[in-house]
Amino acid sequence: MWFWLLGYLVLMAKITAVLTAVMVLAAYLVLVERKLLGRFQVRYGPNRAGIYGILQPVADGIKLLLKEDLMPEGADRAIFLAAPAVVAITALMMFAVVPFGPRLTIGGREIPMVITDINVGLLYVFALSSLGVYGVALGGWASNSKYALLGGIRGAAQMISYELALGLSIVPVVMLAGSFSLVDIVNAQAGLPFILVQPLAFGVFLISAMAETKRIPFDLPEAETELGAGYHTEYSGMRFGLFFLGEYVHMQVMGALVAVFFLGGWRGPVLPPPVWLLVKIVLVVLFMIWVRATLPRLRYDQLMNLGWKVLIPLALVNILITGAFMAA
Amino acid sequence: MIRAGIDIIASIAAGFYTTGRHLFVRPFTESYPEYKRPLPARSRARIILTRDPEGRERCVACYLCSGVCPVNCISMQAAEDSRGRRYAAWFRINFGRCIYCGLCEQACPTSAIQLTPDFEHIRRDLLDMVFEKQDLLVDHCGKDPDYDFYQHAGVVTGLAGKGDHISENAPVNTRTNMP
Amino acid sequence: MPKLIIDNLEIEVPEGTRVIEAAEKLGIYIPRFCFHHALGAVGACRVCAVKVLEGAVEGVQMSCMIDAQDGMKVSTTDPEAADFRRSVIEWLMLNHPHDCPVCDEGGHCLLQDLTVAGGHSIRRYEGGKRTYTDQYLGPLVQHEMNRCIQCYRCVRFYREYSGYNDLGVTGIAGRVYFGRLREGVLESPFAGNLIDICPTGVFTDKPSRYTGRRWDFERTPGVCIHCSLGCRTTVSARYRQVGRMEGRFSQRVNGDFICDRGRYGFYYADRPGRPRSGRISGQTVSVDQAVYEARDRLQRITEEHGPQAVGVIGSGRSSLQTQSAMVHLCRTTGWQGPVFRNTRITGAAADTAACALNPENAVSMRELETADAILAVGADPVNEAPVLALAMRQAQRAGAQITAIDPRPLEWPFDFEHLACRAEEIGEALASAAERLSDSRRPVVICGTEITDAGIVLQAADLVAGLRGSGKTAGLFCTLPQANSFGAALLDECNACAADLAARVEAGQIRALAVIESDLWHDFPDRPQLEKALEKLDLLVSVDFLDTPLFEKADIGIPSLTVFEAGGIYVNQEGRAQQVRPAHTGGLPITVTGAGDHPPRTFAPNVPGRDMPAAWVTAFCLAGQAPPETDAQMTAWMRYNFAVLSDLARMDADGVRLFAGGKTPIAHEATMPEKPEQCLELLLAAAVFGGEPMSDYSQCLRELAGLPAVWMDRADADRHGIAAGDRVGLGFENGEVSFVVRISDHMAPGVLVVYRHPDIDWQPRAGDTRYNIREDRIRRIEKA
Amino acid sequence: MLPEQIRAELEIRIAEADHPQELAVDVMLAFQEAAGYLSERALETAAAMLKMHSLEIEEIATFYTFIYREPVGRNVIHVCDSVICWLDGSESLMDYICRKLGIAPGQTTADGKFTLLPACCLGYCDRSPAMMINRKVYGHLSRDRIDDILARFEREEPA
Repeated sequence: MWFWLLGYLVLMAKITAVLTAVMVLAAYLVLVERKLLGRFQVRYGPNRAGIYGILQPVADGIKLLLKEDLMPEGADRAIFLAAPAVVAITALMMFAVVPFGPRLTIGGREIPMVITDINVGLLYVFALSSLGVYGVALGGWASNSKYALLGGIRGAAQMISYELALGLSIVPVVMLAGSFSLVDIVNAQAGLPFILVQPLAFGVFLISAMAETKRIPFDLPEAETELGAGYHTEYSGMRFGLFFLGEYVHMQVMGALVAVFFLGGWRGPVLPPPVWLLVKIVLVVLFMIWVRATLPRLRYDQLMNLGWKVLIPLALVNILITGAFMAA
Repeated sequence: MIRAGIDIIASIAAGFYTTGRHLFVRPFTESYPEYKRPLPARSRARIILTRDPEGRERCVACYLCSGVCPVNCISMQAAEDSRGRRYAAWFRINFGRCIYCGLCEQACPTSAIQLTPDFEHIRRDLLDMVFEKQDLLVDHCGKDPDYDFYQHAGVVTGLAGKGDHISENAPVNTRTNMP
Repeated sequence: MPKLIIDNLEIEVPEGTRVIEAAEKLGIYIPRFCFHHALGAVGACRVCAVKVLEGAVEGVQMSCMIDAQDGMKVSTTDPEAADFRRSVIEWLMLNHPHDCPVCDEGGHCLLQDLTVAGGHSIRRYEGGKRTYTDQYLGPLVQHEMNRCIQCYRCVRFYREYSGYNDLGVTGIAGRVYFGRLREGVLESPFAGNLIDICPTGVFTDKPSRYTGRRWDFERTPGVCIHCSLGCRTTVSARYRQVGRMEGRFSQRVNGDFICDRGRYGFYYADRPGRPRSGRISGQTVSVDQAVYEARDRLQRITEEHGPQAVGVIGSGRSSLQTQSAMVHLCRTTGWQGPVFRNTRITGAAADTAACALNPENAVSMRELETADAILAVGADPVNEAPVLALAMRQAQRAGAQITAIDPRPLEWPFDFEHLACRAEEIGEALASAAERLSDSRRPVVICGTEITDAGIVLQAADLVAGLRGSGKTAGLFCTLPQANSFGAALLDECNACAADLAARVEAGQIRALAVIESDLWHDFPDRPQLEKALEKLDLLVSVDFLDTPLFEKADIGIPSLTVFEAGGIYVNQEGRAQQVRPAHTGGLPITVTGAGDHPPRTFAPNVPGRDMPAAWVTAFCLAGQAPPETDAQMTAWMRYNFAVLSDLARMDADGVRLFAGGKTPIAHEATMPEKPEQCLELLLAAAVFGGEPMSDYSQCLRELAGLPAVWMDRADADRHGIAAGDRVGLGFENGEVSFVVRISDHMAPGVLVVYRHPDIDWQPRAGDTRYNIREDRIRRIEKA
Repeated sequence: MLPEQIRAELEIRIAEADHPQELAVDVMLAFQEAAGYLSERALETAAAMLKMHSLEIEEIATFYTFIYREPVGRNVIHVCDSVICWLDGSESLMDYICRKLGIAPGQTTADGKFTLLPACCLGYCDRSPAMMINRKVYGHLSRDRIDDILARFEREEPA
């Protein structure tokens, strides 16, 4: 009984720590993105709230909280209200299986530095990632707006196209690690991070991850120039904030997955493991921002071409090659 | 095909290089409230009603500015003063609607309505953006300091009679004995 | 029928058609200043130049001056012609004062249009501009000669078309001047048309000076309701206020022109004193409250004393909608009426005139212009229906012989023979003058209803029937007292007049009166009788859009809408029902609702004053019924409920002719008693400016009405030692009224004529428009 | 205003005419004969005689060069300034007369003796340059001849 309670407390502590870190990081990622984009474009970015704009996320948050929560006429109320939460929650839940350090032994008890280590962690991640698109598709549909509807449909189509490449690109990693558990995958990279073994898989995974997060150059569901703001055109206030949060948490998740699958997860010299994981996540996210500053948005047919005709075949070929090597 | 692939990767990499290099360029943004760039006189912002060189209202309420305004933000009522001058009894610009296109200034035959570089006239209450004539009238000639419509147009105003305007002859006498 | 080619398009036109008109038929608009289809061509402006490529005269020609000929080939776009036109514009602009911003014509100026269209923007000539001194031309027309381009349209209209001589063209060469000999009020009651006809801003509208631009006005086709002719107008409204009225071309009714009464009579619609809210015993209440109060109290009186105790009085100035709603009101409640006429004599004359008209003998004004002989009986078109005088002048210019039988000192702008006789002698004179029409082929008899009685109208109708019987295309043209008197005649069911109701009030049979859009106080001839009757009433309800004295006296006052707000159907004197569309929404004008001198700064969801209902809506409410919701439903309702209005379904742009079809007019009494010895007959007659209830509210027209005057025959005046310009007092039972004396050589002896005047607030105790005054009651007050 | 005899004569002619208007110029000239020019009162009187609107009289009067609506001197000199006379030097002759009389065209000498006016064409092209004084035309003008003619008027009417 006592042990059970203790385990529960430890779990809560881990969840709290991870959630706090993820949320704070998401908020500041926005600032970092805006600042970086500014510098990429030879301007300052936000610099009015606090020194170097350090309070900008707080200001944004307050603004979003205070804004009027609009509901379009003819909207499907329940779905319209639920959609942003779906996006945010699925993104947050994915962190449950990301390991952020080796097992700690305190008082003879082993505490895994992961919220929960399930043996199908990888499938869990992909499942949640797929669920997240429900928020987009339903939010777009429930808005009763043609822009939002188009954005939602694009989101769903894009998810189907890239989910496949994303999954297939990870198969060689699973083949090498021999497990679906993320903890095992990290452990399998004790010697060599998989990026060196599987550069092709890394490339395909990174591109697919960006498409999965609906970031430039794959932001067709919200393509401002065509659709206003796509699936969240009709959202305002904190509901829009949840979509926003979901996107940035998703970025972190993808960063974490790249780190876990290809960069050796929390492994690294000198620094404590969670810091290493954090560094790797931030590196991936920074790269995503750089991409955003550099590449223009793809056309919709180009997006589909890339997914179906390039990335999936590449991933399949990669599986074949990996399998051949392993068999040899 | 490999060549093409290399080309693609190279060009993308070039793009990344360019954006990446910009990270280390000093931004040339001007910080607005701290530094206000002097704007050219032709800049189109807050609208004023100017006066003629003698200090009288230039506007004759001809309705051309309101007629040409694409957003219908100008309205007025013409009237006649005791000396026969046509003027605007009331003149109103709804700056909440104005898009500062400057067509009114182009249409104005008397140089009365002019756009100024003063773009800092935001109000918190929308109704405060509705300017009446007294808010619009200034006490100078604006960009066209010498022009006086009533010196040119041959209408009797109490200031000038028939034949008193620029390039006018004295009124004809129909009963003259001259052929 | 010559066939010619203009700009590669072939067209066949009647012989004598000018090239400019032929082009217009093809939809090619050739620029013009001096050419006007009503005035013809003079070739003064030179701007209609075209190039004749093939034909009798080749080269650049004035298209208004050459007749279309067979085999002619014309180009309007030839560079030579276009260049010519460009030069014309440039020289016409040499002396232009460049004052378009302060010119009221700006925005609908032909000169401005063509100057812009021709691309002329810089005055290359550096010499001085010729200037002129302007003249004061009265309260209606503003003169600005500097803008003149010498197209002569004004003089051609004023002199040739309308027949007045006090505007002309003096000087020669560079001094040609269009104006009067000396400053002064233009004499013609058609002077306002100068504004429409001037292609530039020489003549502009004075009362509406500087009030707005053409493009800012909501322009609606309208119909004039200031006399029975129903001339077409264009109503220009802005800020919920009528700003300007113009003539509108009509092939059937008025042609191009309207009179000044119609042009400037609309100011009643937005005068400050106009009733805008309900009134109960002098207290201002909401309109709804007043309507419900009136309904309840009328209901109570009906319950207590029976439906016979309520009378309903209307007038000929209401729309057909209002009149039919009133008939419906009386049908459902059993109330007395509605009566649309004040007295039996003129009422019966008007009714008879309307009923005497049938599809065969009715002529429109445009048909009248082609008559070759006209006999006017007791009609004074200049004063009663001014545009009719214009039509008669066109007939006279084309060679028609015009004869007038009338006691009044007629001053018509054309040659006519005046058989002056007293009102009761008109019948005999008509009988003897009938043979004057025997040589003509298209004679028209014009019959007035102002001073005649039903007998004369019938006599005139019989004359026309006889002429038709002898194979002539004879026509009958009756003028009626008010814009919709014809409609009243069609709908009238009760065979009574206001005088009858007043008698019943006096007898105590009627206890409540509902007076809808009628001003008994001013129009009823017998003031003392009316006063007595009003005192006996338990309840007086007045529904009106004018602040008439009766409205002030009423126990319950309910405002109604003007024709500009409610629209309606009006039936003119030839039975032509014409639809009028509302020109603007109801409610207080924006200039009134605003604080001080500008419109309000805040927005109100409800426009103040918009809750006023049209009079016909009120009539339905008084009957306790829901009115039809839309105008279209109301028209359908009228067609369904009144057989005589069923033809309204065929109404088009020209309107539709309605006829009484064998309806019996209200019975007429014997005419006036014989004139006693030592008496002069005083005749109250219509005046062009004054006496018409709505236009009397126009300040500018009041200025033109002058002083109240009495006209005397020279022999009568000499007998009394009275000279023109003297002031005399006429003693009536209810006091003495003073007049300026005017003397005429060509009016009936033994008759005094007083033209209605807004300042005469007196009604002689008399049967109608005629009154016998003893000679010793004429007193000279002041010598001229 | 008008000599009684002339007036009576005119009235008979007006009564006999089909349209009184056709005598408008004759009537105006008769008034002008009597008073030198057509005054406002003369205009009104003429209009009344002819049963025309006074504006109609004014229109004709201002149209014709030889009907004067403004006061003139006792002798009116019209110097032709049409093309032929101009070719033959009418401009300098006009100047000469101006200097001689001390007035500009359109003006009257201070003593009221002469009024100098240009004329569009006198129809004396064969004897150009020409001028007309009191309805009598003098052709082949030169400075000497002008001196002679004006001197004759001076003599006939001592100041």
